[in-house]
Amino acid sequence: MTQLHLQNLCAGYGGANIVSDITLSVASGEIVTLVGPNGAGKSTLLKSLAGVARVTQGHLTVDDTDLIPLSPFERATRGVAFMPQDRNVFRTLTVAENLETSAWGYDDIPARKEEVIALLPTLRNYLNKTAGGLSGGQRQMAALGMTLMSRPTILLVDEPTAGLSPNLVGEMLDVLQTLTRRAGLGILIVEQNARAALARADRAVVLVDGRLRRAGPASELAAEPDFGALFFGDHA
Amino acid sequence: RTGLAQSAPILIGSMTPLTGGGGPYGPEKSDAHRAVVAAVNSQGGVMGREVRLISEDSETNPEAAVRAARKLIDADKVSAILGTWASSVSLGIMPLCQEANVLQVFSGSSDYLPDGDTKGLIFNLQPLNKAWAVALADLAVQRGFTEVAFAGPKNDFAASMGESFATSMQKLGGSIVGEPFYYNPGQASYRAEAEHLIRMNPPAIFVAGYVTDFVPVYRELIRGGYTGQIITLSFAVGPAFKDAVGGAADGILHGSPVPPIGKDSYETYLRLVGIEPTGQVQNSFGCMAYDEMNLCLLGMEAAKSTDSLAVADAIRRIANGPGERVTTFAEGKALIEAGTEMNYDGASSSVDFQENGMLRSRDFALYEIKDGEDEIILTTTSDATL
Amino acid sequence: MDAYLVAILTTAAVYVILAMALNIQFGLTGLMNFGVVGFYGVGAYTSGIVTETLGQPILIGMAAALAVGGIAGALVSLLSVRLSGDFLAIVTLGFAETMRLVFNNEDWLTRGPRGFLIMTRPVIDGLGREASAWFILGVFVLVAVLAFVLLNRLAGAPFGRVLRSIREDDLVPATLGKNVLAYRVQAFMLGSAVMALAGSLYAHYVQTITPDNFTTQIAVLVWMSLIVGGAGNMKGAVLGALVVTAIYEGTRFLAPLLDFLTPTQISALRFIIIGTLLIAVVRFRPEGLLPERTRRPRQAA
Amino acid sequence: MKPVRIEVDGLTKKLGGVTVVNNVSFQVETGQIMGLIGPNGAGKTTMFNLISGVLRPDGGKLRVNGSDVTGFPPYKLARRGIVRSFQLSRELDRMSVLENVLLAAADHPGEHMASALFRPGAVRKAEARLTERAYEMLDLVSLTPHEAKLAGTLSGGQKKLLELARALMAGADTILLDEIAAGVAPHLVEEIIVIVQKLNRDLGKTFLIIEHNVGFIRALTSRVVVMAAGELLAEGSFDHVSRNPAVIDSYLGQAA
Amino acid sequence: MQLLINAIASAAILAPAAIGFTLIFTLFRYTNFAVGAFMTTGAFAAWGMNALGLPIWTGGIFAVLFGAALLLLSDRLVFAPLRGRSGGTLLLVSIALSVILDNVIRFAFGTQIRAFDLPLVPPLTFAGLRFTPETLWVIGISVVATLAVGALLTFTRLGRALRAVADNPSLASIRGLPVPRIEAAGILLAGALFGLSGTLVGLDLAIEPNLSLALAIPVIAAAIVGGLGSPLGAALGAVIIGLAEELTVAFLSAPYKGAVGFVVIAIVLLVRPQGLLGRIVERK
Ligand SMILES: Nc1ncnc2c1ncn2[C@@H]1O[C@H](COP(=O)(O)OP(=O)(O)OP(=O)(O)O)[C@@H](O)[C@H]1O
Ligand SMILES: Nc1ncnc2c1ncn2[C@@H]1O[C@H](COP(=O)(O)OP(=O)(O)OP(=O)(O)O)[C@@H](O)[C@H]1O
Ligand SMILES: [Mg+2]
Ligand SMILES: [Mg+2]
Repeated sequence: MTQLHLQNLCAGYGGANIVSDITLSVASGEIVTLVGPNGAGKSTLLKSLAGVARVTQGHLTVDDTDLIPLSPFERATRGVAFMPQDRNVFRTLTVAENLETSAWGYDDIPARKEEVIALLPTLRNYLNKTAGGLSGGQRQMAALGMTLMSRPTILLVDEPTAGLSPNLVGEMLDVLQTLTRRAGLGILIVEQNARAALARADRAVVLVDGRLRRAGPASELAAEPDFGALFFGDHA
Repeated sequence: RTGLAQSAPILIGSMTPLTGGGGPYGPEKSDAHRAVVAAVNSQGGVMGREVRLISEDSETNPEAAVRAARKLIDADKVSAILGTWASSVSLGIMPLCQEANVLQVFSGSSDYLPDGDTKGLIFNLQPLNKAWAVALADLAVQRGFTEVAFAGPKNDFAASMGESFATSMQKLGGSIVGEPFYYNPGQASYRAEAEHLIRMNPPAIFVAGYVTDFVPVYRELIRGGYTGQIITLSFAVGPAFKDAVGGAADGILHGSPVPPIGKDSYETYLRLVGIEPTGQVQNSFGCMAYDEMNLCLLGMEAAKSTDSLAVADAIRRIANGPGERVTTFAEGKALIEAGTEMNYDGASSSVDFQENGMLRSRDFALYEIKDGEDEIILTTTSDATL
Repeated sequence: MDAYLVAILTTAAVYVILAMALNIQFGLTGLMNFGVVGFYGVGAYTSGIVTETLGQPILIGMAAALAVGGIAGALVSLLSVRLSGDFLAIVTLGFAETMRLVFNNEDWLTRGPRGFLIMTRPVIDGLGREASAWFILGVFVLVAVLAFVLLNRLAGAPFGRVLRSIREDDLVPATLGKNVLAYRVQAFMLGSAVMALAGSLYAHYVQTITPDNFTTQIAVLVWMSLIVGGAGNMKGAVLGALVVTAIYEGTRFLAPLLDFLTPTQISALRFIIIGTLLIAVVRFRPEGLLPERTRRPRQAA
Repeated sequence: MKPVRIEVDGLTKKLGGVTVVNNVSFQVETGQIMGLIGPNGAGKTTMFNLISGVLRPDGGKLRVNGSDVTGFPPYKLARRGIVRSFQLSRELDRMSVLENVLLAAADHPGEHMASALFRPGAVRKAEARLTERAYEMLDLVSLTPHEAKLAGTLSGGQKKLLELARALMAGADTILLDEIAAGVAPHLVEEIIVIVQKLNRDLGKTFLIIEHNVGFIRALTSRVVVMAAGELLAEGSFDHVSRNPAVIDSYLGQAA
Repeated sequence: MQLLINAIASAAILAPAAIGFTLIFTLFRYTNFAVGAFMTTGAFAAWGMNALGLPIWTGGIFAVLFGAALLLLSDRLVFAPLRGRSGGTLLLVSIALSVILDNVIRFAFGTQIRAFDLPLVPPLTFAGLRFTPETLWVIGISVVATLAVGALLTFTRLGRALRAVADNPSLASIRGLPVPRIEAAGILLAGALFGLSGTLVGLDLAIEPNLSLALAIPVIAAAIVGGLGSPLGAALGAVIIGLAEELTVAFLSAPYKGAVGFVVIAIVLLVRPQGLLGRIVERK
């Protein structure tokens, strides 16, 4: 039972804080969805958990390990995996090499690769393509695949379904849900495709202007009418 | 200091090639300047004033040299700039020196050196290009080589030497093989150039390079299997060359103005800079620098002034004689005090100038390297006033 | 000392002009022209040939330098269609080296290694040594100021904005209807013409030019000026050229403190210090002394 | 039938040894809002690259208003009124958001060297006018508060919005939008729908839109082209093609 | 034929350095103009050992270790704090570093030309073709080094990781790669190659503090012609440049040899902008 815990966390780039005073936890086996308007600081929050943006105040732990002093790579080796929103594949490597490289330090790379391909079967169609030549959706798939290669315990994913064709959106979210059930993964997911994401989430949090505005069971939030207007685009 | 008068020191600029293409030769020149000045100061200076030497690096590059000369002339207010080596540098700073009436004493060989001087303010301790070509052609023919290929870097020293050498060979009934062959100096490898020469297959090749290009060219010629005679210039085959190629140096013929090996003034110079004479060609440019400084300081002492025109006149008198032979500043100073005429006889040559500040004539010699030693085999005189 | 400062400022003015020209090419457009010295040399020789060989007045020499520099720049810039970044740097470096070889080997035109003597000077007759030095400095500063005003105006105009967008990602301006190649050629031509003009001034100032006057070293100094000052910022280019000249010249005055070393060592140490200072400046001010600022146009009324 | 604005006639493109667009033909009529949909890797973005001149076709013809523009470079097509956005946003990192938008202005006198140098007055006036317009565009996509930031520091969704603002600023009469809504918050997506409809209705602008957001396509487009595996799969109104089993199978899935 | 052999001999000297250069370029996206200075330093390191009376091969090994250590040190002091800066800035910093290295050598050893303690001997002749023992050694060592490094980069985990780090260091770190260690491995490898090339320079050419630029240019040219990022391309590029130079001297004009490398680059890149064996990389 792993738990990612944030306590009064503030983070940003350079001097200024983009997100402030975030208290939140993600435990094994649950999906927490993070929604909010563009520029709210969602990506910044995930980056600060992965070690790419700077934490200025507060606490950040996985179980009892303090993550703040650790480099991104050390956080990764402690089971925290992060899929960034953009620039999330190595463009000069083939998809297969992208996957292989993402399991640095493990000696069962082929097995892991097979496991990931079994979860995301469309990857097989372009395994030997250079990632720089992938289409937008293919790239997202490859990026998620890479993230899963390290068999993480905590998964931070930033808009994984952006650019996926409609039939794959559900499939990808289902894969994530399966992983929480089967492998006890804890997932923090940022999505603009809020309806689909909330449908599979246990809890949801709303980030506006760098602060947490709402938090609660996903189904409850999804049922609120003003929430729907803002985050589902109910008129479209 | 040894009781020098409190009056203002005499400022002399020493601008030598410490970096760039002349790098191998600059240090010996600046050492010579320093040594003479130290000696003169310890004997009471010039006109009782201390001589202060200000050194700058010409970087063997006229752009850098002009900047350095600006500093020497305008910030330090030197009376003379000595020691420039590449002709492009000597020529490059000449307009500044002319404008500011600064004396230039240097060693360079471009035939165009006299052109930039309108005031009689330059003195050159090295024979010009033409003189070298005439002498070396003569030596080659005397040695039985009537067919010689010419190769040299395309720089201000060798640029026109090919033609001059060809003309001189013709006058002597010989000829050069093919066209004069120029290469671009400063390259890392000269394999292609050597290959080209080897394929011309001449009985002898005259390579008119400096040590930095001659070493690699020579190495490639030997390693390419060239078995003919190689003739070159003595300053290319100094100790650094012999160190670099070891025993393979044997058999090279090289020529230069008769270095005053064994001559008292030359040995005085060597000892002054802390070198034991070996009877070999050593510091061919350092001995010129020694003369540059002696002439300049003696000229000032004799003119009782640092005014460059007066000093230049004095230098012409001192260098060309007639008068009692002197070889050091101290001897000259004694004569000046006694009011006796003198004739300076230098470490690099007898130092007699034409009106334009170029050397009047010089004896040239041909040497052969045997067991790593230079052996003199022939001499000739090249009258540079022709 | 006055005269020395005048001389150094005169040289600095030449470097200021060169750095501003490079700023148009590299600072704004991102074109890595390492052949600065090629255009500079072309300008110097053109002006020399026009005034000495052809006997024309100095203004014609300068105009010819501008023109020939611009044409050479246009030709070289056509390479930038296919070459970007470091590749262009190497090819332009090659252009400069080729020009140096031309100066060195085409004796009929340039008098080869022996050097080209230039008697025409940018002064009015009858001035004494000191007065002409000041006069020349005045002429150079005037040209530099004029170049600054014009180039700075261009950099600040929408023209400069297009150039900077090409530097960032040339596909974006292209899909927005900007003829990227034409802009590259214009930027390159303009910069090269100004570099050639600087060469012309320099030639008439030093009066003897040889191929060795146009070695890569000078391109390096100009690049240092721009990077130290702040690429993209015209004022930075000016400041950088002054700072680099100050470092280069100032280090000369260390020599008397180092009397215990040989002259070779003093010279080597001077270059070590210059290199270290430059690295230190870049290390602590990576965007240069005056970084490029994104201009916020005045709020429309 | 309205005049044809863009005619894609048998376009073919190979990339990395694979034919990724294979003999595709369709037409976009003037004043139409048309959708281009299809599964990931179908070749939609590649089609945009062909239409905007970023890639040269290996076969086939491209016509704009009836004249052949095959192989034209991007700037020429842009000058014929075709502007596009990029799926993977390409902001100019070291320029401000406002400058990113201002750059898109067509026919800015200050972009010519001569007028920039010698007619500063006219340039300043044009700049003021266009700056005002640029702010309008930024307002449309809610980026005004961020106008002074370097574009490289925007958030993912903001970069997409900047792409849109830039495409609109160009004032072109045909606008190609490549997944402009992906990563954009739902309430802004709705606003985008309104903006596109308004531009189409009031100014008669033509749109060609790639989008995986089915609601977006349904709300906006009068006709869609469906691509799959580099080929044209179906064509017609969205409701029509969404009943096509091949389209459902390869693309829509349960979302249909 | 002899020309080809000569070209290969020249290329053999440059190839390891060109590979090292291309490695640094792909890892950090900048042109390290100090290659020439690193080679010169390597040559002096090997010469220094040789002058102390040690055999040349120990000098060579020392130069390789020395080169690796020196490049790592210079990276720590100079380049690491400037990661991610523009290519122009880094190129310039590398030139400043080159000036420093050259002058440190000049400060310590003076400006004289030097050579290894090796007898200068006429060539051996096979079938009308001339070889010297040194050229054979140089070619042999160079080919082995090129193939070994090429294999390392193409087939091993480290090679893949190096390419990943080169592509996107931030992502590499996120994906759990120990980026500083991988970078250090790349730097050490490149530095060792510089040291090796320096030793070969000493074996075959001359040792002089003035040669840095003359060495740097053909090395960079070879790497670019071959296609940055491709070790075999760098070796191939070196042969092509060498051959073009030989042909120029033989048939055109010797003084213009210095321009040939550039003309070859311009032509090759105009036809194939990514270099002979390079691959196109989209920027975003
Ligand atoms: N530069 C390239 N090199 C090689 N293959 C490429 C390149 N660009 C695209 N492809 C391939 O071409 C196909 C079509 O790609 P494209 O980007 O056009 O798809 P798309 O329809 O836009 O997909 P998506 O909806 O995922 O964005 C894909 O299989 C992709 O891998
Ligand atoms: N590298 C950076 N430097 C400075 N500011 C940044 C940087 N990256 C992002 N920001 C700013 O931080 C704010 C939050 O950005 P962030 O990417 O976290 O938003 P987000 O919630 O993920 O938005 P979106 O849904 O659009 O992806 C934005 O206003 C953005 O301008
Ligand atoms: Mg985001
Ligand atoms: Mg796409």
